[in-house]
Amino acid sequence: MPAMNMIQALNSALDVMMAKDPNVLAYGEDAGYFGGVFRVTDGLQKKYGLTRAFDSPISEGGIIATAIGMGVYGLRPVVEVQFADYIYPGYDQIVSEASKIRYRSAGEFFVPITIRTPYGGGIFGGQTHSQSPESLFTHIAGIKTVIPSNPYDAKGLLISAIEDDDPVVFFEPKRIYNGPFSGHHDQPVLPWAKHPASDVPEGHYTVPLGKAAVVRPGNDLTVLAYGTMVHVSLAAAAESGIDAEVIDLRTLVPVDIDTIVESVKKTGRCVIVHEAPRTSGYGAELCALVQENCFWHLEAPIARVTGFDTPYPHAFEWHYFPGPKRVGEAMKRTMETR
Amino acid sequence: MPAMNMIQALNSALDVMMAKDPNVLAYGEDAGYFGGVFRVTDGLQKKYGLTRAFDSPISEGGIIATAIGMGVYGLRPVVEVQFADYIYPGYDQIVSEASKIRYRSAGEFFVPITIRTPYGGGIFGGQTHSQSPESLFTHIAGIKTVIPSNPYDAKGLLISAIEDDDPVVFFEPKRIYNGPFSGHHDQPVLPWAKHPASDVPEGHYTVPLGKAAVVRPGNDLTVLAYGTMVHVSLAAAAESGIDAEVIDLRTLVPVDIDTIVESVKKTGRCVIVHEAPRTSGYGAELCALVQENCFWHLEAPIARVTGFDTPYPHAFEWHYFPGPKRVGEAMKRTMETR
Amino acid sequence: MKNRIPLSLRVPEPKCRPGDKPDFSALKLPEAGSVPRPEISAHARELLEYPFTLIRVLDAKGRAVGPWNPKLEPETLRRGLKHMLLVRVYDDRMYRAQRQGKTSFYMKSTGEEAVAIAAAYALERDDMCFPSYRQQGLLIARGYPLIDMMNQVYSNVKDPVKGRQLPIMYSSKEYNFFTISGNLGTQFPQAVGWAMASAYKGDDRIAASWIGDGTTAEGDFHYAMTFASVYRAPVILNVVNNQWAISCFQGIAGGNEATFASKAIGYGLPGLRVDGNDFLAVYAATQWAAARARANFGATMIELYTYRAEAHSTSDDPSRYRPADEAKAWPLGDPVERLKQHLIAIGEWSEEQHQAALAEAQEQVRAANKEAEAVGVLGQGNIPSVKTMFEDVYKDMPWHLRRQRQETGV
Amino acid sequence: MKNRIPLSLRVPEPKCRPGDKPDFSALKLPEAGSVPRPEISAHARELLEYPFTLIRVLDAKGRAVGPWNPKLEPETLRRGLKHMLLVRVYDDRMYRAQRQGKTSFYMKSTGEEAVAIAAAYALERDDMCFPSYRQQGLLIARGYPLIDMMNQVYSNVKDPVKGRQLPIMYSSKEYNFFTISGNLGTQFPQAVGWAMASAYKGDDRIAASWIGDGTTAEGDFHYAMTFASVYRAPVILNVVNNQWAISCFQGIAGGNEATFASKAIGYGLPGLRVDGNDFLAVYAATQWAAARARANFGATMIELYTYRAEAHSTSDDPSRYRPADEAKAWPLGDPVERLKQHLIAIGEWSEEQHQAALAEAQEQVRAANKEAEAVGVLGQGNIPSVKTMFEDVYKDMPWHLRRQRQETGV
Ligand SMILES: Cc1ncc(C[n+]2csc(CCOP(=O)(O)OP(=O)(O)O)c2C)c(N)n1
Ligand SMILES: Cc1ncc(C[n+]2csc(CCOP(=O)(O)OP(=O)(O)O)c2C)c(N)n1
Ligand SMILES: [Mg+2]
Ligand SMILES: [Mg+2]
Repeated sequence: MPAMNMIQALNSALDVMMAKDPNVLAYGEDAGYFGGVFRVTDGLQKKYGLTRAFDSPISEGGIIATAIGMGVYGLRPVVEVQFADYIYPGYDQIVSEASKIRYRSAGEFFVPITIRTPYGGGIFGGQTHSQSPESLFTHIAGIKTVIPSNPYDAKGLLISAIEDDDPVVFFEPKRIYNGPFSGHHDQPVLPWAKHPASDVPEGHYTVPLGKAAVVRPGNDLTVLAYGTMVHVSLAAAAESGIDAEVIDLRTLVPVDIDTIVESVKKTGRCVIVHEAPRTSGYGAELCALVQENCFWHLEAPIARVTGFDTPYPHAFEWHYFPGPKRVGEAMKRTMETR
Repeated sequence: MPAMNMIQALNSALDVMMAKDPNVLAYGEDAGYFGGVFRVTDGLQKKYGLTRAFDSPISEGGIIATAIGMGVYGLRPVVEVQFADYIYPGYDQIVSEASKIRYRSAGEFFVPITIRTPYGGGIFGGQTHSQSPESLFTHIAGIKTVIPSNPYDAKGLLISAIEDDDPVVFFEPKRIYNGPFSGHHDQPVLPWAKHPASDVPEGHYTVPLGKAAVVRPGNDLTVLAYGTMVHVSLAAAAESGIDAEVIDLRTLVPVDIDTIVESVKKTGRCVIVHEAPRTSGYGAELCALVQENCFWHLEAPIARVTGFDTPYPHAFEWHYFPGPKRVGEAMKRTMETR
Repeated sequence: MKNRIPLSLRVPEPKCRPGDKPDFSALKLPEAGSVPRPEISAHARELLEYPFTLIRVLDAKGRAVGPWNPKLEPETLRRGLKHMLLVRVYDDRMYRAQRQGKTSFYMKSTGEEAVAIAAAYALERDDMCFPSYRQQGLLIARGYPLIDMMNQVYSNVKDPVKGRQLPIMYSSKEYNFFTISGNLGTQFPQAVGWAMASAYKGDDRIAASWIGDGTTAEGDFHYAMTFASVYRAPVILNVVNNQWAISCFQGIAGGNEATFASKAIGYGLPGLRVDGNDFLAVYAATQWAAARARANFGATMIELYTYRAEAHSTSDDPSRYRPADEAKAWPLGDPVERLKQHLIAIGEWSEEQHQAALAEAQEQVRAANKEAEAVGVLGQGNIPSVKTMFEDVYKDMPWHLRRQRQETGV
Repeated sequence: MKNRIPLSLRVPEPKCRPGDKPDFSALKLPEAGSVPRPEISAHARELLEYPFTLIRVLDAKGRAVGPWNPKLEPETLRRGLKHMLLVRVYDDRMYRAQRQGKTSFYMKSTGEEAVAIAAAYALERDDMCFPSYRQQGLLIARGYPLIDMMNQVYSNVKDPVKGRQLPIMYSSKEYNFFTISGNLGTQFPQAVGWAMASAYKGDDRIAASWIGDGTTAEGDFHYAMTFASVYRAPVILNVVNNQWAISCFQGIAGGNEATFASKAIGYGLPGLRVDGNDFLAVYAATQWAAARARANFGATMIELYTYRAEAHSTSDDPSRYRPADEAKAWPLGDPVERLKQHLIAIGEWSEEQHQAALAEAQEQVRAANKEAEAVGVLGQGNIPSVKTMFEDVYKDMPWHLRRQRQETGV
């Protein structure tokens, strides 16, 4: 099996699906000839032709709206929003349309589309290339929200998303496109090739939506994370010496409640980590779910380690980014309580 | 003092502010000559002239964008989005612009605008006239989110919002425009005139942003609610016989954490009520805040009574709407625990 | 340098308000039959005049004249007239049902029946329609059962959309009628996407969509036009200019500054401006645009110039913002009357036949309504099972919805 | 009825790709001086031809010809040329700084200097600019200190926006330069709102905004045009058509189907199409639009036809998607060279003066950069105090931000 980084794995998912299903096509700003500013659609136009992987006008609303129309027709478009920070002009079409069409037509029409978009910080992208808007989608009934944390999952989840008959917003943690990032910005980042999850089969396989992965089993404390924060949490666990169980959620909606509850019932403690601002971030929902389902097992308050409630500030990249230090401290505090 | 319903109180707030400050103007779809589909801007064009209260194109994005430009100039526009369900085409301008302009310009430019919009269910409005999208705004740093529950507060909060130098999204619970609604749809609704909060001074006064109101003191359990749900919660408290302390949040961001914490520390139990779908609703944030701040005082899991994670379905109005029965049951369950 | 005149803000106003005498004197109408009919292959740049004129076929005497005359069979015209009558009678009945408290809401298309019926006639049955809430005529012309429409309006147990949508938000895959959205304009670029998909697949079906004059101000209008132009999508983009958007006259959407059809120019699309109350003109323009799309020449925008003869919806009271008798003064008249006059003029119809057709439509509506009311009207509780409320959010119900359903005890 | 040709999807492609010989042979350029100059009071309907031609003043020999010649003083022209040179030198230096790892990002405006500098000259100093990220020339023309621009680019402790924005996202209230947004297009309708406010107050300041060709596809473009038209806002809406949007040629935004300027027609606004590499033409068109706006005749849209001579940004590599030498083949040349040629042609400039001016610009940039680097470059840690990260989210810091600041220990 070839070692793939996340970009290659995502590209491979698209390649596999376009080869398999003529109804799959891909488009977005710079996604055609050029292959996307992060090169995820690289080579697809050349291989599948101009009408199967193409450039689109700079119009996130138009991109998503036309994808909905194509989905209703029976295609499975995979569209790219260049940065998650630019998804808002298309928000209405997602919230008012994609999410509601199956319901309001009593199942007659549905929208099997995938909206891919790079998200998250750690790249000195400033406030408009660093955002993590996932909770704005988890609130919307009818949408599935998926975030992979490594090449193997990225490919398997993207294939699942494309094959899924519901609209999926697929967030790609751009900080770890090229290598897992522990959050230690002063240390070299290993390429994916050195990580077991870069063993990516060339052909078709799926990682199911709605299933989390326990990426580090442990007994003392549960960490709930996704995307880049999975790697930060693993680093924090290793460095703190706490026997943390780190769960990579992979799908935020529908979330894998069983895996979460089982773990927190075992550990009695929970730390939630995400890059998005704290207030009404997805961590709030996780916190609510954990306390609703595990109240009598909790031995300490659930902690949230998150981005701050400010725009993402360019010069303060490493102050804003929830790195292993902040995660580790929260883990320690949570362990020390009582 | 005249008895005012909520529409009259909101209209009076606009009237007072337009009389006081020539920089205040109002516009929106049907908001000029006609005075708004809910008549909140009624009479303002006649009184203040064509350029101070006017109709706008059907373009929520354009309405909000131009308001931002006016705010930057130095005006204090108050714009109406006809239904909160239609705010999404303007979402980008709120999220990417209004919320970030002060920050990104280091305070040089700011956006003292108010976006008024009727929200919530209980009116057989179906999925596009019933939504409660407040949590999509509470997640956005730089925006204040305000929701009144009665005429007195509505006027005082709207004046505060207009005078505030930050962008405010002001949600108006349309179900209670004309009278407080307990959620008993089979019972007649009293007009506001019979409610003490309809005593609304004609002139200028404010209700401060960021301060909740304890609308029913109690010792057994804390209910956190806003908008129409305040009245539903009061009915549920009265009917259940539980000595609930009902808190009307009034401002969701910045929320009045002190009042919440003080109450929950006293009661040890908490029920959160909102109309919006549960997942990633504002109740999730409240739940997270309560357990972070009151963990050791909690005697039962925090309960959420909310809309379901579906679009708002027309024929199922009273199944979807979180009425006093559902709220009362949650209160009882929360009391019974242990 | 600076011109020291103080600037001033201009807010457009309609000519007439309640109490004023309706005044359409400024309206310049080209003669029926005076506009040439270009080749369907014409380049948009050759069609720059079309957005500024008005394609009309029926003249003041009810004669069909000029190159746009589609020369339909009398039988087709009679069917069209009957369908328009049926829409009108249906609208009246459902409006009354709302007033009687049998449902929460209704919207009529009175005065605009030709827009939907003639278009439906000019399209193929398997062309896909993305309508707004005022093209119920499309369903009726395609023979969708009235009873199903009524069940939808009453949100009863037989409502095809299971009580989930506001009245009039019909949906029918079988009839190629896309689920109507309460959000204005969103269907316009979706139709373009559908048309792109049809082209992508080498299919031969085209798409058509309708929005109102007011809705052109939404971003979705711009997205639709842009994508239709760039990808040469086989789609007809109709703007129904009924001159009002609830209480706002068309000037608030920019209609005083340029015609809506002229917006097509900036996208390199043909913009046809058509008398929307002229069944034959609507048919002919739609037919032209459909043929153009089918021949891979791409999209056409059509402005259908008409007048919203009644209230916006049951929640509206137009006497508060426009002269009560403006509809009667509208120079392009009423589509039903005009087609009737034409059929009589060509000796294919009579006042008696018309009365009989009207009575038949009324009977059809009465019978269907009786049946629908027997199934149930809103508020009576004869709605689909509550557990269906949790279905179709996703293809498969996820755990959290299952749990919410269980909490509800259903 | 149905035409049984299978439909097919069309995806536009640029004429040339890497390896091809640049080919602008299809470009039809009207002669310099050939386009008439209408009255500023002309109705948009009288100006329907303007979007399809090209306003040019400088001819191939560097002479200023025709009715659009603004007849500027030689001294003004020399200043304009020096400002363009300064922008170019500044861009080069900052680009290099990014390559040297001193900051994260940079965007040049090479080849488009006239667009910003000439506009700044034609506007008043207190007119409000809502630029995109490629009009750094506006700040430079208005005399904003280079060192402040550099401090912004380096996100250092003296960055006027306190390290909060990506490099080049300048902001200056004092210089009437609105805080640049990373989100394309949002400033366009904001500028209209600002202009509406100015008109509302009876002020005499107008607004101007700039977006790129690619950005016209966003809804914000449509909002801006609609509101500007309806409320007759005193605003100049500039579309800088540099023919590329990162890797997408202008056809992906619809530029092959109609000119960008022609989009003005559908809103009833004048749409001027201007040689964007011709300092005098840009000046003249801006001056016309400004005078029109100040006289309460409302908004103008201007398409500035130019060519993005270098990469989109430091993150881009144009050799992957277009011929490397396309900029050189661009028939409208380089704005600096053309103004230089004109000044020499009229005997007001020489090669020596030019070299001296260039050296002076280089020295100015070198000196400022030395100072800025001494303050700090990105990554060195010489950034504003971390506690400022929590400020200016709101006017007053709410409890939750105070608490987050405390958690951070600052
Ligand atoms: C996005 C959105 N904004 C506002 C509304 C509220 N609304 C419903 S109908 C309407 C007027 C539409 O006018 P027009 O487009 O002219 O269509 P018509 O009703 O005349 O057929 C408005 C403002 C809505 N449904 N959706
Ligand atoms: C809303 C939004 N979508 C996408 C982007 C990413 N993006 C940045 S610049 C650019 C191309 C813009 O092209 P154009 O408008 O022609 O301006 P130019 O760069 O040529 O000056 C894109 C797609 C963005 N910044 N904002
Ligand atoms: Mg209308
Ligand atoms: Mg460009």
